[in-house]
Amino acid sequence: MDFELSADQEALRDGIAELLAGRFGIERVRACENLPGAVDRERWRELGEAGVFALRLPEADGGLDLGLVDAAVVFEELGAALVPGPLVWSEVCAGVVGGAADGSTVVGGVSAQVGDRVVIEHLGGIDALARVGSERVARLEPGDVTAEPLARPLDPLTPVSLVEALPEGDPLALAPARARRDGAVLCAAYLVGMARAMAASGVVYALEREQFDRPIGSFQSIKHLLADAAVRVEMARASVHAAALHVDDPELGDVRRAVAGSKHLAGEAAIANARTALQVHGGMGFTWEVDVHLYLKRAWVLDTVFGSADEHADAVAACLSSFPLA
Amino acid sequence: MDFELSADQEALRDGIAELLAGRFGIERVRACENLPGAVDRERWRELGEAGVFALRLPEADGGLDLGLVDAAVVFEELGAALVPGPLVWSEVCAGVVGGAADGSTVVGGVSAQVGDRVVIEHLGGIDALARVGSERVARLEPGDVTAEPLARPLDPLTPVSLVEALPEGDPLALAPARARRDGAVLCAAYLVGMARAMAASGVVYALEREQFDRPIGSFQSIKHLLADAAVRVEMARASVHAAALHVDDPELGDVRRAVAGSKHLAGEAAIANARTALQVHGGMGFTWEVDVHLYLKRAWVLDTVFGSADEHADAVAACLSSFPLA
Amino acid sequence: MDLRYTDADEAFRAELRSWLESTLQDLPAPPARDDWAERRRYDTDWQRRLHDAGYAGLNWPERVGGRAASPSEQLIFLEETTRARAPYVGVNFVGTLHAGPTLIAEASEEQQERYLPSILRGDEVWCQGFSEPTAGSDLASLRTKAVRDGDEYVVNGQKIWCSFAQVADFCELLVRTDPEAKKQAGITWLILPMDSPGIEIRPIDTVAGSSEFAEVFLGDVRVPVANRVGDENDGWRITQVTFSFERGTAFVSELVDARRLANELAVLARRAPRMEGSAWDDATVRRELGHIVAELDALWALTKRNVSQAERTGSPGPGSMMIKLAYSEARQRLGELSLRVLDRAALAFSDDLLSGADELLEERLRTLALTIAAGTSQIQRNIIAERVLGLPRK
Amino acid sequence: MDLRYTDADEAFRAELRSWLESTLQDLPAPPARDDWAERRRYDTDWQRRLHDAGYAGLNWPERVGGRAASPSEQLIFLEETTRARAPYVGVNFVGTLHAGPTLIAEASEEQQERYLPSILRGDEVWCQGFSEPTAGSDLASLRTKAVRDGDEYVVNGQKIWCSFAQVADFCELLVRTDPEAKKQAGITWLILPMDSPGIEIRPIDTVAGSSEFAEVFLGDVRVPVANRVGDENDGWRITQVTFSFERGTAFVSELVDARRLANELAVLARRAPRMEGSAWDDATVRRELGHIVAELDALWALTKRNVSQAERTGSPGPGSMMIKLAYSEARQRLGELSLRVLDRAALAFSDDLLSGADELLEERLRTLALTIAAGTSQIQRNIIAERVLGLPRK
Repeated sequence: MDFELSADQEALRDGIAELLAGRFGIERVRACENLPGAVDRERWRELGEAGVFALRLPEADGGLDLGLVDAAVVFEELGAALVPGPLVWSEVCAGVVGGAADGSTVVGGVSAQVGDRVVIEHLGGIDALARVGSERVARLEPGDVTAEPLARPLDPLTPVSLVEALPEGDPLALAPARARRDGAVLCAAYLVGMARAMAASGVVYALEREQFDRPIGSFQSIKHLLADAAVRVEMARASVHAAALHVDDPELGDVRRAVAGSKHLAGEAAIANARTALQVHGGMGFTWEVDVHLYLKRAWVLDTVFGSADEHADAVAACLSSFPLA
Repeated sequence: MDFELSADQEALRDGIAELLAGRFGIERVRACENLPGAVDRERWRELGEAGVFALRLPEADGGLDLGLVDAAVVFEELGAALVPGPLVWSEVCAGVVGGAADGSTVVGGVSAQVGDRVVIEHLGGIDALARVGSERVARLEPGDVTAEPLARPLDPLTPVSLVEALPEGDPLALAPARARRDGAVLCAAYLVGMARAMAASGVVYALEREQFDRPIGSFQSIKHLLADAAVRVEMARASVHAAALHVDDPELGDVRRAVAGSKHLAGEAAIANARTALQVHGGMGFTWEVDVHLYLKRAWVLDTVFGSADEHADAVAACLSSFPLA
Repeated sequence: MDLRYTDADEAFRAELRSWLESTLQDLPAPPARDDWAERRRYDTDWQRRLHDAGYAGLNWPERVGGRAASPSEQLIFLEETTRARAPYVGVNFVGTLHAGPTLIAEASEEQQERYLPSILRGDEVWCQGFSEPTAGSDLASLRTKAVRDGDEYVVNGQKIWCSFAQVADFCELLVRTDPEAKKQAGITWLILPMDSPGIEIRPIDTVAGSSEFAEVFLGDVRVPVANRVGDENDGWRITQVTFSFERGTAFVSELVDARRLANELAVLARRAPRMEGSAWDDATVRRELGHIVAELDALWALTKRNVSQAERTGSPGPGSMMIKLAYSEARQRLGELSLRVLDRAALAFSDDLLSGADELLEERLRTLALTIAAGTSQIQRNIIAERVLGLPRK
Repeated sequence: MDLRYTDADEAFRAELRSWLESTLQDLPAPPARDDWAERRRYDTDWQRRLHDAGYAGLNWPERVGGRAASPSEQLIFLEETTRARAPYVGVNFVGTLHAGPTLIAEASEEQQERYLPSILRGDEVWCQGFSEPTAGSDLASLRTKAVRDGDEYVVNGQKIWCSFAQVADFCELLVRTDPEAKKQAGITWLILPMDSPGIEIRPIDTVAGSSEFAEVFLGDVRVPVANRVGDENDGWRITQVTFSFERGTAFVSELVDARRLANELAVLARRAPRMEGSAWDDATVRRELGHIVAELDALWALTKRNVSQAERTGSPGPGSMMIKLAYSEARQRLGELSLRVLDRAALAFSDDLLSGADELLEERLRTLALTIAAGTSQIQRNIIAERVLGLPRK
């Protein structure tokens, strides 16, 4: 048992963090608002070349044969940097959609339809759309989808379109349950990165902002907000890593419970930490100029995919035994 | 519109507070643990003589012809002093059970039965038992109830018995809905008094207890706990007074919503403020010697009668219109 | 204790209702969010209508053109106008609710005559120049400097969160006139004409997009000494007297509106689809909404208590501070619940996804400011603990 | 990263499980709650069994009779004994987990030889004399005074929250030896024999009734200087070294237990009657329990992370502080949820009302101490903010 990152995993983390610092600084991320589907296709390919989508593929397919936990390490960094686009869908489909692995094909996705209005993210920036149904995952061509872009998306970096009708598409060699499960864990990892970035941003501001002749971080109420934020990050990260290991090795325990718990906690952590950062930033947190709102809005968006925090809490409860434990 | 206490109401409040300070100091309250049913029958009669149970009766019946809000003012004081016994049941039944009004008859009660085990409070100290069914309220004689006292009640001042079988009893001239509604408001008023006492107790201790060379009440985290406690008291009290006025004058608005909201908020306030007082008292709050635990346990007990905080929140939601408001 | 209004109050309400009914149907459609010139025109037109009907300056003394209404009439006015969805006070906010009351309490007779009537008539618009980038919660640490030069002050500095600065005629401006004094003791209250040379206005975009807020940069702006309200260096005291005009009614519109929105959420939840049934079938949604509504109802009752106290004593007591704190949190919880109910219908500001969704979403973003603006919830708790409960500052 | 245990770890676990299985069935029934003599006998008997089987002092060095087990073996030991519902460490708590480790780190060779073996064998029982009525969160302000008189210290003062003082042979005692020095600098660590003249013990009743806690009054108690651990006035530093022995495992038993209880609550909720159906039909109960379980699972994972870090570096890092804070709150939420589920079955400590209810109720009361004892949650947050996040003290 060694639940710390291995040296390889630390190198992976540091490598992707370095790449993102150079290529996806927050100014560049913000600039994606003006790209079709908010996808920076050039840098998407760079992510692909760096292996972001191919970590879990067999070496024969150009992958690194790594596990879901390694992918989670990478996705935490992507979330901390707030890289826009359907990253999770592209990773999950990397083995079954040609070009997804190296980033030359951008794959978006849509989950089970609720109600009669379907909303799809990033439609203008993708080459393929994975549709996860109850029986199968199908590949749709974005050009075949009749959709109307909506003028003011909640998250400026997650453009959305309202779909009139979805064609059937062609089946992919990917089980729906697997897409949902891996998607939930990777999305949770991304949310952990966001929660971490927000906790850190709150600390930085609390150290530099002075009121009443002292840094606001010296006030207990601010300290306590930030201490709770830090705890949420550590708990959510441990939960995500455990879930990823459970997926790759189901003998460790109840995979459903581990996965549901991780998305639940990561979603709550990202939202709560963005709220904390906003409160700590005071009036500045309420401005468009400060990045906090971008994280808050993204956290809200990501709570609507791969199962909400509410749904996953229910799923955890459903995993509890109806008999006393031995 | 004048939502402040009238001069008469202030006098009523001060009078009962003075009576309670003299006759139901916390030492005397604690001593009730050793009386049958934890009812101090002698002082119960004094409460009766002071009009605690008869406020709302017509003058012809020896009452003062006052409203439910006046009774709520009195019950807040009873709650602040933590006077034990079936006070609410006795007030609600004062018009229909002989001797209840002047305190010579102590009336207990039991609400709709859930499951096959019925628990009754204060059975050893009462002369009559009101049973609220779906169709009617019946009067039972405690001697006819086969019950087994339980050795360790949660609240030492609320002894409970497990009932084997409940006889039918004789119908009382009291509608079940009225008993539940007035009982909820009076119980809520009592809970407001408890919440107020706990908020005050936290403030007193925070001023006197020093750590790190200053009163702990000078630390922001303690201040904020106590500020929230104070807000809960004001909100719950306003809610209870509004509910009482709605009961007496249904034209004011939705009585069910007002009543449900008051019991919900008062119950939550009493529990939360006792928790706050316990936390502020630190280790001392965890001792039997300090009174805080008596309030906490009573608040838990009172959340199980006349509808729980949960049930009343559901009831408030059920009152919301299913159409947009005009 | 009585929640029934007097016959006189009910007559006031009836008259107001009937006026609102006839007036609102004639009103033009409200202008676009970002069209500031139109918004000024629309809001001041509404103020003029109020004025002509005798509803402007409801709580102002008769000697300055007000109606000297009672606190309960003030409550009724706010309740009825909000219920009827009459135009919001808008660009007249600072003039009618903040600068005006301050002038009434502290300005000279000449100043009152010059400025108050045109506020009431909607002829002139005011903005507020209090906060600075480095003076937020700690407002008294403000640095914008005014140096006396003959009959003028020369002002240099920067203000932030000035609502409607882009359309204002005047600004109630706090400046530092004595840099040596203890921070509260060196502040002066000035009337700044917004057409003075040296003023630069930069709009602030908020989380909700473009907004009524602006930064105001002041470079060698000359303000006549005659525009000073009260004594030099007495400005801090002057800022503290303003709020007594609220007389417990500060959150009436907000509470009327929040209770309406809570009901709309209950309506909308029944239309928000889930895998099975609707969001209203989720018991956790109903219970949370029940809790929030119970709180909003209690705050509504507490408002009536404060108004009653103001009616009796002239001051609403500490309840107002508590309402600010508790309302902010209840409203934000309502916003969070809205997002849970909307689910993917919250992904865009669009009525096409679920009708009514866009209003809830806009609300959600705007109400993020509630626990920050006009005193963060942290500061509010400090104040309640210190001023109401008597806990020591240090 | 790997959650699988090594073959050696699994062998350790298998051996332990089989020992537990055979040993636990022979164990007598646990004594009554208030029978202290019997409780001492029962707990020390269990300690002796652990000792004889080679499981005592699992994490102690071999030179003092320990097993020098790895952090992960320590984790497995705590996990398996708690799962098997083996006796709790009980009266051996202070000796094995606090005083013993302190002696190992700081005591002289003679002291170690005198005291450590009898702790491991369950021959001698220790209690803790740290807190005082006026020194809780601010422990360093303690006032119990020790004045040197030849080869002895003369001790006067009062201690509180001394667990198992009524059955202890020794007390790890913090005293003030230099009243002039800065408060942390004047403290000394003494071994106090509990049969010394001048000691009065007064049991403390808690919210849960009679308890293992006591107040200890010290009147002219003479303690040999030879019983001092470390240097005079170096006691504060000594209290800070103790916790390194936990190596990330501090809350293993608690978490194993809390996860079991959460499951039992799910079982019990299906039997808790409601007007219609059971408490388990209430979606708000299920969702809240799901949330709590997700947190407990995360804390279990975080525990493994801390243990791994301790395995690598010898220190569990800041995760331990976070676990204390988050566990306390999750456990209290579980307790609150239990009461909601029990409803009127919570009105007495009785299994007759709903089977399993009494354990949950006892738990609810005992866990009220979690956010207070060993550092209030307020203090924990300060520490995390200052030591982990680097926020300024003032």
